[in-house]
Amino acid sequence: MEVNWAQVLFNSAITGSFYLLGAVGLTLTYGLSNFPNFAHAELITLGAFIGYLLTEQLGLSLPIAFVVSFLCTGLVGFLCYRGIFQPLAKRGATIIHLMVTSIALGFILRHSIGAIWSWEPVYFTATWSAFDVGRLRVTALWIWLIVTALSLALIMHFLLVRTKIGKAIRATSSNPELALASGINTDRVIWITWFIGAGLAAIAGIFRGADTQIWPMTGWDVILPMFAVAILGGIGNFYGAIAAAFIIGLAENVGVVGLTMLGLSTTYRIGIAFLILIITLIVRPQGLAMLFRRA
Amino acid sequence: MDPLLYIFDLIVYIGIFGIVALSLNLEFGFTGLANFGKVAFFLAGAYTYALLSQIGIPFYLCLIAGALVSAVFGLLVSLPALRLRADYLAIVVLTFGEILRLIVKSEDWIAGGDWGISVSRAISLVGASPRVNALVNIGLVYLCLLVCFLLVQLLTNSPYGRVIRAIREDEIAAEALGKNRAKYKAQIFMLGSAMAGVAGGLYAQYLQCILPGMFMPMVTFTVWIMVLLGGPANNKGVLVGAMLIEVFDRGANIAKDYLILPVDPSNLQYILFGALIILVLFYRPQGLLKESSVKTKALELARYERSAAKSKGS
Amino acid sequence: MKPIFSAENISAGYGDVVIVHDVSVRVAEGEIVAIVGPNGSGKSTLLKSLLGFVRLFQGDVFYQGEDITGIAPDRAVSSGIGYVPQINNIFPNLTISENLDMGAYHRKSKASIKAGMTEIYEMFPELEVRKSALAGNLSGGERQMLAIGRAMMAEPKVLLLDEPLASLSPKPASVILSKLGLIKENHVAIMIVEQNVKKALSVSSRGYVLVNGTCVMEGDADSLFAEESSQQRFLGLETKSIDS
Amino acid sequence: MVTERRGRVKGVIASGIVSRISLVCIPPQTKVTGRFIVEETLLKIREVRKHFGGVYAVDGVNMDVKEGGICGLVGPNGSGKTTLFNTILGLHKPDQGAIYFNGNCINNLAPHQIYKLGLVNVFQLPRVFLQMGVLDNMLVAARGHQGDRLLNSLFWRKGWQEQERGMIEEALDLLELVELGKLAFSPAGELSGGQRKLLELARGLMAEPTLLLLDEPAAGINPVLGKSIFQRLQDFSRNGTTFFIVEHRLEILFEFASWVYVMDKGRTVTQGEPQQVMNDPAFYQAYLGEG
Repeated sequence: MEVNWAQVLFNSAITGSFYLLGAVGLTLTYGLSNFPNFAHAELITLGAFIGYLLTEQLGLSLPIAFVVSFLCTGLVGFLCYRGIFQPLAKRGATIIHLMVTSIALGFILRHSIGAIWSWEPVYFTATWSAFDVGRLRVTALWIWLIVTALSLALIMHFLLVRTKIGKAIRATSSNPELALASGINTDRVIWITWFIGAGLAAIAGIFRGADTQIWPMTGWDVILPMFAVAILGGIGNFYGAIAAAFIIGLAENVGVVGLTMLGLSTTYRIGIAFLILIITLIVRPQGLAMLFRRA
Repeated sequence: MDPLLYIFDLIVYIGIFGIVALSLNLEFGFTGLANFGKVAFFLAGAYTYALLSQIGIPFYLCLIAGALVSAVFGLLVSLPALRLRADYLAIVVLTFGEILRLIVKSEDWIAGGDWGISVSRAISLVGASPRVNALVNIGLVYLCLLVCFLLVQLLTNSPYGRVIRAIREDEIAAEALGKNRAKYKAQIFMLGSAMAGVAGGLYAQYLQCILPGMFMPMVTFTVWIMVLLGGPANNKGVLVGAMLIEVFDRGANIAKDYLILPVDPSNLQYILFGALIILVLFYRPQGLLKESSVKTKALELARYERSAAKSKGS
Repeated sequence: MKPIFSAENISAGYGDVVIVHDVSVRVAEGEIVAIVGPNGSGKSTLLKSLLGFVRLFQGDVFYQGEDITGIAPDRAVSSGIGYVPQINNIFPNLTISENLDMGAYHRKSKASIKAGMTEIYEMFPELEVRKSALAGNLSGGERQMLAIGRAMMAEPKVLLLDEPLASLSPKPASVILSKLGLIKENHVAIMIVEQNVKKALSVSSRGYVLVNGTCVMEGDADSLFAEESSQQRFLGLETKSIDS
Repeated sequence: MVTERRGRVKGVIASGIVSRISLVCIPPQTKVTGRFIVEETLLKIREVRKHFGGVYAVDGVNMDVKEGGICGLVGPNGSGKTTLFNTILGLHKPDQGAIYFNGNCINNLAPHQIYKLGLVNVFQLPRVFLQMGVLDNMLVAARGHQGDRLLNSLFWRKGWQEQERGMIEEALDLLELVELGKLAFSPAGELSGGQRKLLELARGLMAEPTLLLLDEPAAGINPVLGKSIFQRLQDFSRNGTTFFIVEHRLEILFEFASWVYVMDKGRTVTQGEPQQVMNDPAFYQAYLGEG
């Protein structure tokens, strides 16, 4: 069997970009609030469906859908934290309770989405014609996905390094008590992080929807690799997450080639992320954090 | 449908999920292990039962084999995972469940993939009515439930139960008091998985057909609701929790046919489940029944002597 | 001298354990005051309780004549009370200049932040050399300088320092002390909690001695040491009735 | 066995002095035959170093804790005392050096293995099992409880129930000793901070240690009770238990300790009997700093 390695690399970039968009919020909120938000999956789904509502049902253009979905989903993310997780944590809930709560919240969101839009998969009607660049088969959507992910990574980088709020996010994540003692309103910093993280999840969701199809389980279908990204990158570590997203993207696509060669089902590609997750946790639970200490 | 049969069905479900809830209670309620992949062990038990019963092995051996296979899976997962923090353990076990479901789903040769596999009845009486069959099932399930309940009651009301609670409270302190926490956690994980395996076997034989779609993470979550609602570290409490949740589940299904709601009841049901759990964690994190303390004969005797001495003195 | 910052009859502790019993401390503008005593005496707890990091059971905190008891830490900082914790007093993942920037979080004008940073670099030239280095890579003395510099960025009128000399070798310790002298010149009131009694009192004008959560001595820095067997009293080894 | 355990505690309570040298606590590994066990070095610490992020918290420490009596360890904050204790306990692995307990090198042992040798710890901030009863807290610590094993707990209930009766009596006596007797059947979560410290101490004694490490036993409890605790510890020490204590209430520690180590910046700066240490300038230098 001949393998088109250029295509494999390109596909890895697509997968990695998608994981990056989805996992940034997961890892940042995990690092700041000290629990994994399983409902992040539903934020991805929600973003996709809001995008669907705007483009397909209301007939607006895709760029507007991105912006509005970013804001709406961001608001939902913020409200989840402000309304549920923060008061629970203040009441002394354990990390297990917070995890269960996030799953419960995920159920509420998922089935609300199911109630509003039905459980039948829906499609974005805009089609993206494929064209060949040398041996590569590409679509404009994939190019847009990669460009968006990379530019958002760049914007996030500038946000984290240059702006006051970005530095405050890093400061709070690195030493919350000192952040408070420096006059930083750490609550507000955490709220903003939840907002941005959820907003980015929405963008990932719309890309997913435009590329394939969406249903209420869309987010859940991709959340586990995103956990692998967050853990491999080091929890709360933005730069680690960039590296991890593309590493896992590459591993999955190379893995799929391997699976095909072995005659196994390609549905096992999710198992590759699982393998990386397990190995990371056993060998190096802090992930790649030491390589990217500036996060 | 025969209403009596419907109630029998409900009773069987309460029994089966009662066993799973007891096993999660052992892991989470008493030992503090966040097993977010309970369904994986339920699945392992169900598929083991199904595959073995197909080649004509008697049902009790199938049940035991299901428990053993689940226990082995539990051990395999626990070896790397138990050293981890609660959140990592949760993610790992949850993922493990998804992978296991993926395997039975995509490997048709194991158990029919998405089409599932049919399972023969454990005890088939010739010419018996559905009601009688349901009663037989109730007998079988509640026998298993009774054994499991007695097992966890004995275990948790013993010095062993004291040690696992100590590990839940502060594992460093327990370790410094000579308790090998890795060993205890692995034992509990195996035992809990074995119980979930038994429940899985019962489930398979009761439904007479199993599909990968029956083992979604939703199952795990339902069991978590039962435990958190009923009262972690209280064996009777989680059985109450299992009963309430199953009744609620049926109630919602019946209501679907009689009520006209703006929201599809099957969605509404899960929305309510989610809201319920959040409310419980907000307003009654200890559950309906609060944790039962360790009761050993020696302890009761000492307590009795103490109160006797007090009443004498006063 | 009228105190700019004072705490009256403070009792504080963790949970239901009272660690500090009825202690009063005051500091005036341009003055360094030392709170000394053996470990476990409640010095750090006292300091933390003034900023709201530790539960305050009883007592009042006054700043510039106003009662600020129970103020949130971030508000206390923006109103002019700088605080340098003993441990974890820098952001290890941020560069030196970013650390300083965070210290000036409530300052809006970019120009004034820049000016403030120049001032800090003038005071601690060691920091300017490495301003883009990650704070986590600094040596003990440099860390302490950065921690003080970060607190100074908020333009505090009162600076509370928790054991700035702990785990420093003699040379960086004396550097830090001389810098505190410079800060005092700029009309900042400094309250310093320290175990290294001799060093702390050498730069202070007054001192309080805490033993087992109560103030056993207070007075001029020079007179505290003058008394017979004062060394043993500092450690609580000799318990005489408290002079008032 | 049961009566012997009971006698140990009762003796302390009644007279304060128990003349018999108890062999109960000597772990099986130790050869007792033909060896006089008084004044042996119980804990040997040799050139131990432990660093965190480039800073040596413990920097080449040597100590010998002799059997019997109370050995004190003092020093200013951050001098490495708690790190040293945690290293002894197996919560940290030393970077260098060796720790011997009763002649066994315990560097690479897990905390639960170290407990089995007879070395037990009382934590500085009490790590009481809050959701459990006070008496249950004590019974977790009981040495050699048969019911701690999975199969025994299910199928040999009669055996350990009997064993437990003896343990409960001892636990109640110990609780009486720290003035918690009345609260034996209360949940530990209802105890105040000071009472939790006392429970932690009683739990340490319940483990029948050969050597008990105590990290600030008198902090956070009133001075009178603090002193009476040390009095009790001294009584226990006459009975074969050795104590190694970090304490900031120097006036209490110096009254009862037979030997004191002073640590500063990760090293031992001086050692000796309390009177010697009190006259040593190095001791004051550690605390008050060089001029």
